[in-house]
Amino acid sequence: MALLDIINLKTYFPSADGLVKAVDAVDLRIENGERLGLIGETGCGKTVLGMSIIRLLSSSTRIQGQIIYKGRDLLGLTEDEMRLLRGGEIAMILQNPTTSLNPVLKVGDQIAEVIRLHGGLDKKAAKAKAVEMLAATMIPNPLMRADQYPHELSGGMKERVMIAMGLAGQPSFVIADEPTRGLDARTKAEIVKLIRDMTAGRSMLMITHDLKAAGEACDRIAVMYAGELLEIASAELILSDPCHPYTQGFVHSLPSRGLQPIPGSSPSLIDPPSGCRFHPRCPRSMDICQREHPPMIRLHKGDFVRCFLCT
Amino acid sequence: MNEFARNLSWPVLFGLLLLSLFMILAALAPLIAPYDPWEPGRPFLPPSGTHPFGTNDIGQDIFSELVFGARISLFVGFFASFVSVAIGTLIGLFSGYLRGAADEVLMGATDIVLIIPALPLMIILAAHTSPSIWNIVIVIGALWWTSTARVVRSRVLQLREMPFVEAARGLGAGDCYIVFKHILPNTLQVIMAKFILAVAGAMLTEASLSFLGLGDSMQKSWGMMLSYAFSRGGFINGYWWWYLPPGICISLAVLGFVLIGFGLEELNQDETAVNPL
Amino acid sequence: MHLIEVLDLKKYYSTGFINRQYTKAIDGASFCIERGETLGLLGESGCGKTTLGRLLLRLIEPTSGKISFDGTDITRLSRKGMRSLRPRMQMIFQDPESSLDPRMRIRESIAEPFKLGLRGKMSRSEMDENIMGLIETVGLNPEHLNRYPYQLSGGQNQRVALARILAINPEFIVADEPTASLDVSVQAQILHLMMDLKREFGLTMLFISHDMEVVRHMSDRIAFMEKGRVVLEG
Amino acid sequence: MTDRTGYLACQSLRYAISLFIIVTLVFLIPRMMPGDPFISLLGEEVYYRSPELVEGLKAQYGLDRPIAEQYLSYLNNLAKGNLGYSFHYSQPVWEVIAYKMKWTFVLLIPSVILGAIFGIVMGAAAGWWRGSGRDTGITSLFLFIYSLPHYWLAMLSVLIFAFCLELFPLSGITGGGLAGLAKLRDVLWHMALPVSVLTLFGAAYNFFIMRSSVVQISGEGFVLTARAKGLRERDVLFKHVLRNAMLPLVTVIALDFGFMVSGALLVEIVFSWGGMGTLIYDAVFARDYPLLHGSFLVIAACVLAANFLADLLYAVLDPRIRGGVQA
Repeated sequence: MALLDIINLKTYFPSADGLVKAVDAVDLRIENGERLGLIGETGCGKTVLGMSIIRLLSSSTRIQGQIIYKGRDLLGLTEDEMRLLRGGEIAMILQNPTTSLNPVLKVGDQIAEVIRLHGGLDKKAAKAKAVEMLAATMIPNPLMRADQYPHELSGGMKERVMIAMGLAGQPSFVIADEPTRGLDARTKAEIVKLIRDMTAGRSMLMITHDLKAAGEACDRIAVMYAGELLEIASAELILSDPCHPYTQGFVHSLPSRGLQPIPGSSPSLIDPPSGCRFHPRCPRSMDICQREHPPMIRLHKGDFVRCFLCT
Repeated sequence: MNEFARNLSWPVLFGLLLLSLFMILAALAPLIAPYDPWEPGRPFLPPSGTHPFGTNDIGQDIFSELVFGARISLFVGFFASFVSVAIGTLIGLFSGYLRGAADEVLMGATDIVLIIPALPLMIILAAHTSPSIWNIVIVIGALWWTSTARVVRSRVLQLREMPFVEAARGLGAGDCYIVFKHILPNTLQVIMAKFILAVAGAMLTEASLSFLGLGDSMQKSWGMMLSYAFSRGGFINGYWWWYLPPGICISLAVLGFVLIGFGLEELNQDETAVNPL
Repeated sequence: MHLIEVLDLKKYYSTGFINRQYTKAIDGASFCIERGETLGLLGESGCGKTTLGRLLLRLIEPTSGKISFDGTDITRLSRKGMRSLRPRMQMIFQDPESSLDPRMRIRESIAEPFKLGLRGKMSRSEMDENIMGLIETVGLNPEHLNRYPYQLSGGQNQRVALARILAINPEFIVADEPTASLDVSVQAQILHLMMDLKREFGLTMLFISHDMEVVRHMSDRIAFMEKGRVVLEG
Repeated sequence: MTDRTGYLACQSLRYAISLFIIVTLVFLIPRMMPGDPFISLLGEEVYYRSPELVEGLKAQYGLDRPIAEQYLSYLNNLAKGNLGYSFHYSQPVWEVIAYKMKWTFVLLIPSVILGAIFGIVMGAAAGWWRGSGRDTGITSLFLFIYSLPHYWLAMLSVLIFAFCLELFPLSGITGGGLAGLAKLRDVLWHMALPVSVLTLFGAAYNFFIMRSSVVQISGEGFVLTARAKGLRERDVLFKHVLRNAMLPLVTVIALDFGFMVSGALLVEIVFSWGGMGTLIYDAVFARDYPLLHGSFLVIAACVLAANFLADLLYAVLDPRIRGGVQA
């Protein structure tokens, strides 16, 4: 049985210009011990999808569908039941460590807070465990770092603290939101390796716009575009031979793969294009793509694609 | 239009309503007031059909005093606020834009003025000058600018580091052009909120100074009415119609400004708030 | 011929009120850029590459050293002399939205160089004609002109910034990680546009980035920067 | 550590300069204002009633000497605690003030503390539940209080609670003729109304600062992190939001002390509370300038001291100053 099964998830929220359909009928399954990368461009709804799972969206958001986690529908839980899962069962590593860490608390205490909450340890033991967690992130001199405040750490170190904090509650499932954003090449490579090592044996959803990082840290990759998933396949397949024209375009726009741009710009989530949402920008668009919304087609063992060309 | 309508939250709307009420009162004072507010008559008359709010110790009609008082109180409020916000804006702009030594001196001065207890100093200044409405405007203006200066400065410091200001400098534009074309327009929103709140503060301060006997006895402001009601026995003898109406007027007029200012600041805060997504 | 020549450039920052400490942001940089060439400047965050870009345009003052632009030592120029030279050198910033005045419509932002008289006296209709030409060059629609920066996407704003720079018609451009905040597909669009513009207008460029692959695509020569020093030039 | 010392040195210097400027202002204002400066220095009462006394006093105070010399002797007198002589009270200014100041503090200190607590609690609640019915209710109430002139609310409270309901005394500090515990109880009973009025104003002031601070902090990323950890809402508020909101409040409460002094002066007058307020009120009517100057100096010194203490406290509390980096 899958660890997480998202069925027909719709997350809409009102805005001044209309209803934003940030996540529109998404189906996604994550197996036990599987690490899935969720790839997409800014504003395609990938962060909202992560926030929908851990239910940290503002109260004006409307969520429909089912998120079955270990047999329970998360959307049916009360706020208190959900809270007990957060940080312990399901952890989220939020994006931008500079704003996501509390500026007036020592980083060691911020990590220990999770351990005390979900590990039932006393204050001293939790602090010791927090230092252990920091050591596991390969931060130099963890004992000293634990007693420092966020502003005393570099960007890369703060990201390590975020990772230590996310994993401190021994979660079965981790959602990591853009863990490599804003880091330079060397630090990025180190953080990706760290994430891969530290999530071994756990399940993970890694939200990122960095295809290279996702390819290195994840087993499978799901590609999101304008609120819906377009393709799900193993990481190697997505990187080497993707089927969907958008994924192809995305891969080819990487500087290392030719820097070939996809023409046009991402559509609005309020009023997405008819038919296939990618058709206005698609180099291989056909008549049917304008008229009909392509269904998600299962290719073989867990690979899916939403394109008329790939049948 | 849509955007404008969205800005009108309930505090702003209610504030504008109160404000327009008092503006009309002030503008049409000679038409609304039944009597000349200076004309003496029978003293201490309680409210009646001929004198809706009764009369004071020398028989002046309190309702007429109130109507004309709106002019003075609003005038002092607006002008003192204008003076203080103008000073504060200039100091904040210079300090934030020039930085360095100019900033240290100006902000040092601001910090000093900020911690000097304002009312006691105003009392001394007012006690040494002849009581006139202009002196009150100047005294309030000269001591109320600190918070504007601080807010404007921190906004300017933020703005001058923004790439678009650097880009403007890259065009070869001069400092004046940059300050007035790029920095000031982006600061107006906070200045506006400060201005509105300063009007409220100035009206309250005028009332306090008048109450202490430092007001302009040649002008009928609400503060002066309260001052007389208190010092000439209206309060002790329980002539409530003498001291309640001017107090209510000050409170409501100030409330109008405070509501608008509060609404604007909430709006500014919403704009700077982090998007939850 | 060298358009830019940098000789032993240094920029130190001092911190601390009582115990003065110096941070060496740029510690002796020397290099040149040929006319029409793109020099890629590669380095990790905090190595001083942004500081170097700003120094070249004298948006900040160097501690010591020499920067020649077209034979003139700009570190010696007066404020006034510098102001007249500024339009010939421009900068593209990392965050496109904040590089445009949030209170100005796109049209005003692009028109600003014309209004400041950088391209000589111009009638209203000439200005409109020029603006239309520019937005077409950078791939925007006329409908974008009446919007504000916050109403456009990052890629669109970066196009506006490029249009504005073209309106100024500079010879030298410092591009400071112009695509670092953009998505890969948009990054590819903007970089292609920049390469086209460079070719069409014969621009000289310093292209700053931390992405090796991007710098390789964009540059004729690459310089590496580490801890305030330009270490290798190839 | 050195940076903290540096910070404190800077602050000390700032307060020293402030004090110096205040002292100099008091010296200069009467001498710069139009009209005969002797009126301003000796008070109208003396000046008009006994011209021969004025001549003697001029010589005695050295008012006929050059201004620099006057300034030095003024500073010298201040250093000795000599604030001048009040002819209205026929007493040295310092002695008058020292007695009255005590009673102002009796009103002020409980009001500042209660106002801070009340305002912070309500502000935190309103900010945390921003936009809810609770927030609208509490905020409207404080907007209204904020808009009332201090002394007018005092008059209203006398009208309602003393005149009409006869729950509290009309005015004064004590009914007199009492001693010991009975006197203390009587004073507390007399204090109830003025302290309540002042507390409301202190609370309103702190309320808005706290509310907007909590609103702002609630939108920060680390609050989301705290929720993602599985913390209870109560713990998110207390351990993360308030911890960040409380810090700047230390300085705010100190500044607030300055505003509260002004408020207390006005409220005292209404309640005929024999403190600095009534003193200044009488001094204004008698144009007793030496007393006015002295009062201002003493009040300003107290406010400076409060702010200085707050800055010291802030330096101890904020890790960003403690660590050396000023954010």
